[in-house]
Amino acid sequence: MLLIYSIMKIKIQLFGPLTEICNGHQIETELVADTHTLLEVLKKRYPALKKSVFAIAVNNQLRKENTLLQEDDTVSLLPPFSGG
Amino acid sequence: MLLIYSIMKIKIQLFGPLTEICNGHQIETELVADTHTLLEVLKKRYPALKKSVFAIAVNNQLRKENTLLQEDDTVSLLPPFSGG
Amino acid sequence: MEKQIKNIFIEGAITPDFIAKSICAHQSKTGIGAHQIFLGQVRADLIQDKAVKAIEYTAHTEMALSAMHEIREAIFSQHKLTCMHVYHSLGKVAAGEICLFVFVSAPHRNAATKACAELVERIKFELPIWGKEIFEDNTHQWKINN
Amino acid sequence: MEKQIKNIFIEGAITPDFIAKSICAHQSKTGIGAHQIFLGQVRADLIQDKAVKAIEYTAHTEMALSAMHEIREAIFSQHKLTCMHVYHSLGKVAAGEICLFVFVSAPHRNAATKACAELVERIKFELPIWGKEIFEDNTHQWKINN
Repeated sequence: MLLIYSIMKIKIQLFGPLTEICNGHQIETELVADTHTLLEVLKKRYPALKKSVFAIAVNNQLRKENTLLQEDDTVSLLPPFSGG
Repeated sequence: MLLIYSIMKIKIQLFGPLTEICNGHQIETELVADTHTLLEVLKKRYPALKKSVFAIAVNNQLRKENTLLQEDDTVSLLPPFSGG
Repeated sequence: MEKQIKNIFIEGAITPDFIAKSICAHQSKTGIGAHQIFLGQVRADLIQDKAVKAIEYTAHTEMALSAMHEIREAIFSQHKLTCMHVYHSLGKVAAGEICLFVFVSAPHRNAATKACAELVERIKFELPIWGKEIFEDNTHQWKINN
Repeated sequence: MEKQIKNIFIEGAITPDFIAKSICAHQSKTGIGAHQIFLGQVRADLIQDKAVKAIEYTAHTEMALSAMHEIREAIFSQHKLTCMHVYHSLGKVAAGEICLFVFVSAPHRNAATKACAELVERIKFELPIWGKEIFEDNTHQWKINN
């Protein structure tokens, strides 16, 4: 018998120095309840994140408060901007 | 018998709208004592000058005070600047 | 007031020729009296004896374009402008090359000058763009805006 | 700090190509991080139903160049700049064409931006240059700077 699990996931986009800390521009995790929980998961997986400064966007909207997450959400971790 | 008069003169350079009032870019007058006297002479010759606003330079140096004139001095009448 | 989201990104350096063409395209707009242009050029900064040879730019393009759109609307509503163009490089730009071109035109100079300065400031601090400073020996550090 | 009196006058309009060449000439100066450029363009102002078709510029060139020299020295001493170039047209410049090109480069943008704005202000009010606004029917009026 074959069991197919459909694990609910979220995408995490990384930018600037965070691409080095997390070894890539995009990673995935299992869906967690909210952005606070997600950050705990990520900091466990990538301890260097604890020392990083970044803003968080969910589906391209900046979120300063803890934000509930849904299946297939995209979370962006945005270190300080340095364009120009 | 031929008498040769050497009349001492000064040159007056005109700019912007003053070229129309005085009909030209350069005129000459007999040497007068100072810039105040010169202005009186010029205003008699070109009455429209009385209504004109301009700064005065003697030999390319701006002169706000009454200034003594010498033979061959060049006096410039400078209406308000409008470059750019 | 422009409502459509415009692209601002250019792959690689912004050339003087591109700038000349932009200026030229404004000569038919005879209501313009003043253009203010800001150009960001990559500096060969010396950091611990190593010179920066290039900056490699990446961006969250979708968020950057929508932030730029808001900035554009705000600045158009605050100043009497004729037009406003912003171009930023993505990818590698060598030292001495141009990575940012901000071009503001207005009937009178004060509006153009103020709007241009505000734009540059907001572009540097509000657009999700990152610069990676690459040294001659191919090591790098991440650029920090002050 | 440049000590030599430089010419700033160009016969007729300043072309986008000339501006591009000036920008290009600065790409070897890799200490520059910011260029601020101001361009004055002749507006086709409508005055009592007649449009300005050109401005004809004249100057007391000798006094203008020596005033410009002093302004240049003063601004170099006040701001940390890499270089500074000023070009002003003489003769006729048609509506839509460029009559003033001010180009300031510096390691950092604040110096370039402030110096450029100061320069434009001083050029307009301190250089003995006059503009004659020529209308479509060849009548004219003398330009007034505000």
